[in-house]
Amino acid sequence: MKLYEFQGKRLFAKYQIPVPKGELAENIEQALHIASYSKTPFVVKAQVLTGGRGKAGGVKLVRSREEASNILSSIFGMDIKGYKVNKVLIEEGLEIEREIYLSFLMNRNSEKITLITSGEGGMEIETVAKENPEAILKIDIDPLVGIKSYHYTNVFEHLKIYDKDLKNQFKAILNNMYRMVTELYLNLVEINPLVITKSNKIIALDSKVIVDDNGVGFIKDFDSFKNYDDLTPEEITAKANGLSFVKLDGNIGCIVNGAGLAMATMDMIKYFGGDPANFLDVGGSSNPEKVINAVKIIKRDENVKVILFNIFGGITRCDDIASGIKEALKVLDIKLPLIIRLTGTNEKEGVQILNDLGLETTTSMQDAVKKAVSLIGE
Amino acid sequence: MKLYEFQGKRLFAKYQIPVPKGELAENIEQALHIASYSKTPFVVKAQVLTGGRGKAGGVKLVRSREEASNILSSIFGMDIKGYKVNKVLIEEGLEIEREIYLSFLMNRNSEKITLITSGEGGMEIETVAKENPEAILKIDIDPLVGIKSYHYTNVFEHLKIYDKDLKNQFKAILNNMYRMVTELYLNLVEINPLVITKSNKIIALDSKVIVDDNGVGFIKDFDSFKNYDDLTPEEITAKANGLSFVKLDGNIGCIVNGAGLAMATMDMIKYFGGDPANFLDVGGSSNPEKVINAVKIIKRDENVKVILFNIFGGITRCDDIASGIKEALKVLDIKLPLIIRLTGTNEKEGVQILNDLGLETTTSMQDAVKKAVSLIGE
Amino acid sequence: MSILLNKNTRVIVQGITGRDGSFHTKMMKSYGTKIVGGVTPGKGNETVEGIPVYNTISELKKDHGVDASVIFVPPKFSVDAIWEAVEENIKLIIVITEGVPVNDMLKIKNYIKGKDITLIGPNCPGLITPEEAKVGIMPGNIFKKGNVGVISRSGTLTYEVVYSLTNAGFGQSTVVGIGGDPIIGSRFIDLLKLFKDDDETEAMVLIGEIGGSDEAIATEYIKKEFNKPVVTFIAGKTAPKGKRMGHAGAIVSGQEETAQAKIKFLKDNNIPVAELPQEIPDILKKII
Amino acid sequence: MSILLNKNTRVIVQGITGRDGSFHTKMMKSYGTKIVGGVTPGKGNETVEGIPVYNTISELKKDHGVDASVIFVPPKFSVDAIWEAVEENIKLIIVITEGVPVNDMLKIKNYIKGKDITLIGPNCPGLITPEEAKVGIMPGNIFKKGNVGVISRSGTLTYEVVYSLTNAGFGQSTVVGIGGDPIIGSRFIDLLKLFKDDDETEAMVLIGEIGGSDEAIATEYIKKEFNKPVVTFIAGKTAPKGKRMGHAGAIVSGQEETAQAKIKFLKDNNIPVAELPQEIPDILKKII
Repeated sequence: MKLYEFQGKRLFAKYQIPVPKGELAENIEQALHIASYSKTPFVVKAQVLTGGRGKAGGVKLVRSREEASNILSSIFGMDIKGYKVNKVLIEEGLEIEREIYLSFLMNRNSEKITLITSGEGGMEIETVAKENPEAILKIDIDPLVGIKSYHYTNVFEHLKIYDKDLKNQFKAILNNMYRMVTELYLNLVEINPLVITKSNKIIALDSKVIVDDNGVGFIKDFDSFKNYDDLTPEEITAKANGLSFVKLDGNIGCIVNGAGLAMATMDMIKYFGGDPANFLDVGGSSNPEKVINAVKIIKRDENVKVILFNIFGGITRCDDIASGIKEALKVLDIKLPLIIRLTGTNEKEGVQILNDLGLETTTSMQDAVKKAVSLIGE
Repeated sequence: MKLYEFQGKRLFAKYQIPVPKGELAENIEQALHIASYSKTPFVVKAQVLTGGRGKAGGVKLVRSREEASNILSSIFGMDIKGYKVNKVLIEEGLEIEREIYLSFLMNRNSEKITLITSGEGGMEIETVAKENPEAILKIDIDPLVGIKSYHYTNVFEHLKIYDKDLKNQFKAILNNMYRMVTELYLNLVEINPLVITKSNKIIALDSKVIVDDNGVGFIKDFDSFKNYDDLTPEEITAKANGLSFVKLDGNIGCIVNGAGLAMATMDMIKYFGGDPANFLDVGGSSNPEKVINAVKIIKRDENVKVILFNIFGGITRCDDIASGIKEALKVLDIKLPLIIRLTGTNEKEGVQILNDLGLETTTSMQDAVKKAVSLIGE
Repeated sequence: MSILLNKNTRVIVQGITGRDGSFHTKMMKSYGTKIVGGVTPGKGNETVEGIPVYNTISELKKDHGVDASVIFVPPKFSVDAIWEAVEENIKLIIVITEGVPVNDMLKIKNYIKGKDITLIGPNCPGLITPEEAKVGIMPGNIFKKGNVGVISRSGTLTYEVVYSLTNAGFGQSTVVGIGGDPIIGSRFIDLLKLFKDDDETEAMVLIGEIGGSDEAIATEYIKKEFNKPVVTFIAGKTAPKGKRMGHAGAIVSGQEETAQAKIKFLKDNNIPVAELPQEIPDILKKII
Repeated sequence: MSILLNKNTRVIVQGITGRDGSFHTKMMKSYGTKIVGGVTPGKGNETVEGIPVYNTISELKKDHGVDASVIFVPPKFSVDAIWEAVEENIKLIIVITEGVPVNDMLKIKNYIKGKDITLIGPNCPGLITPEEAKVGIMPGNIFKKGNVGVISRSGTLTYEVVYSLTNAGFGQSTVVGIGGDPIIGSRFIDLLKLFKDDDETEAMVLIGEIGGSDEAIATEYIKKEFNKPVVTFIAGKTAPKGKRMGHAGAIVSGQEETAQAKIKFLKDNNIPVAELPQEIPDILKKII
């Protein structure tokens, strides 16, 4: 789960990581009110769950009260990479001496918690990695050991921070970010830029926080933070119904049991010249309700011209899936052709149910996929 | 460093481990005052840094206010295994249903933190270990893993605790004791007995806390707790001067550099028929002041008839020790014979200094020890 | 031979009294797996499918020797269950549970490094040595004893591949589903090392997918040290970047994590990659 | 041969700019130890005895290969210094510092179990391979190259014994002071295993003392697996129970921790125990 900048900063404040003074506005009236008493210059920052808002004009400096109204109206409602802006953060302006990149990451390759820092703050770390890799310091921290003084020392040497007061501020930030990562089940906490102001204060100017989906439920802090704003309505419905769903641009709707098989199904559609409309994993359960919900979600997509079921029964029982299809046909108005591949546990019973409805089935994945593709071709 | 029961209980309270309501009295007037408003029955417990005070009459139940004065006067000033009672803890009486033994120990053999529990609370664990070893459950906890739910489950099964409310209270206590051990650098935290009252509350009736001497300095909690009440005046002086000193019953005072060599010296004295008066390690430093302090401490013991120096120079330089002896002879009125073994780093220079004072030396430990023993024999 | 598991392996089930735990205990037992006991705190003295239940592994071990544990405990309690198995020094631990926090897996993974413990999963279907024993949730009937080892990051896709193998006459030595999470107990390379020394295994099938670098690490290892024929399949060629495809670990975070990049790296190192899962037996026929 | 240390071992000194660190750097260097660098945070770019100082081991490793580190850092900073050496994967770490909390040592000790790291100390004099290299604070001049291995829980008592050995013509292969703390990186048994495989070592001297069970564990090991003659000495026969005799670990907490009990156990297992340190060479002469 991605958090908004303002949510990340609320967590920072809780973990004693300094952030600029700021307020959230959830509509333009609120924003204008906050602007009316905020000391200029201040900064207006669109709150969207994607990067690149700066380039898109979603971050603006307001130099005088007079400018505020125009700037705020330009930002509210703006579309940034498909995300509509309906929240802004209004923050004090800071006099910046230096910008630093700092993050902690659950690193699946090294299997450690990786601290990443660079003197080139404000730039995307991937860009720095390409253009100036030696500007980046990566330190793998073993979660059994934790963050230690020599890690700090390496960071300070890399960033050439020698001032004692700055070191102490920085140590506290490193330590608190590390605590955040481990206590809040974060996959990533990134501050870019972390700024040193002209008055020698270190402040987190931005926040990017990604919470481990497996950890979200364990942490009270996130109860008020849960949002699906980075998901499409279909993805939200799917999630709520225990389905994994990702929308694609094609026209063959897929309902598959198992994520690997679902990907392989999409790939095979493409291989035979077709275009998958989605990734959808109904999971290992045999609840017919899941099939109905899966069909519902796929039907919403007007591009879809055919629905392909690819079921390899293991834990999932073929007869349960067949019953689900039967129910769906009853409850929903399905005009699309259904191509059904059924094999594995209780295959015979499942096939019988479908044949009784006049539906054909196959045991071959390849046959089913080819047939779906050929139907589109017609 | 051993803590008093009342000190341990203050830490318990801080760590949310329930203790009886109680107050400390540091003299009899205070104690009588507390007794005057305490609800009877209450318990008076002598505060001494040794076990076995119960048998010695240092723990008494006061059933009525009238008894208080007699009982308090009997306890104050009492001698328990050489410790004089000058503090008592006055605690509410509890209606006890069950007594349990519970401790966490830094275990040098298993190299783990060992949880020990037994249903036979109130008895010394060593006694239970001998008489009814299967009553004891020991669980080694890896400090990298910490205390986990299956540890709790094993404890509950062993103690046959099935009541949900009791389990929850017990879990909190286990968890908090474990935190104490790791956060406060404890070598041992023991609650014996941990009682379950008739109203189903779990309460720590006693406390035994031993802090790692190497950790004491790192923990603010102990600033007010430091005490040397379990040391003799000589041992306190030695400690303050950076010397390791343990008093024994013999008459040959020993000044040695290194703990192992000091023990070997004592053992050799015994082997040749003598009796060491002390263990004393001047350590690796070459500060002449240490020699003076060492001689001072040994001189206080009237049993001592001869002082034996056994110095194997390594880091310690023989000439520094010799200068120390020279100083000591100047500053202190030393009537005792000195037997001096000097060898190793700067041996020649050291021997010269002492010969110039008319003192003989030897390079052989055995010769020195034999000579010391023979001097006593005369 | 085979790796890790055979009919003599003494298996316990953590979370045996749960819905999934009890169902699969029945299935495993009927497949021939030697299940000696189960663990559910607070349910000691019960039985499931005739198998005795204990409150803790420590209690269980007083009555039974244990070689492996399979964990069906729900996410909230799964972390302690894994730690319990690790601290009780069980040599083979298979975690079926989906939803174990990455954070905790990271600690556990670092803890078992250098220890003589093989952890499989979490979020995996388990492993099977056909016609001997299975530990997990795989449908036993599609497997057949033979000489092809299989390691897979997926569940049903594994069944699809195994089904093709069996139909084409290729039995399996051992099939391991390593799980779809970003941090897993055993990666391709860890198990390849075991298959390398297994006399019964003559060829390997690896089923990979988008996300992470395990396929690349395995490629390097195969090139340098693995001396048996290997066929691979990589799922997710049509997966969009940045989207999680069901498995927590199936997400493309960088160019080298795409299916295309992995396939290219394999081919560049002369390891055949099947275009379709069903092609795997054909390729095997050619290279064995 | 010898164990752990020879003249080619590349050693670094953590805490090189301190009083003890710099003094012993000079002594070690003049003995012949190959000291490649030192570490003191904030003192990078300085030099001590001509040896370059770095802020961290990570920086140092960019310029030098490292085989061993000796730690002279004061107690307050020693724990992080040990972790740093461990995390930088230095294979031999010698901690001279006295006063490291037991708590932290317990964590470190459990962490390095199963890893290819040998930790010696804390609160120890270090180790020496005579006429090759020394790492620690031992006075080099009393040692002589030879075929007797020595492991000791003590400092000066070791010198006493080595002095007798050298005078009696028994040179030493390697002498290790394992330290006087309750939790130490290497116990008798760990080093005996290394000496067992060392061709140069023909006999062993173990110097034990009161407290703990390391001597008993070593006794069991010697009886079962150690195939070279061993002579022992146990200090503390006259030590009273419950009193700490200088070393944090030299305290009798139970009957089996007394010198008498340890001596009896050794003798019952036919391992000779010297009554006096100076007797050790005589016994060696008889049993070699």
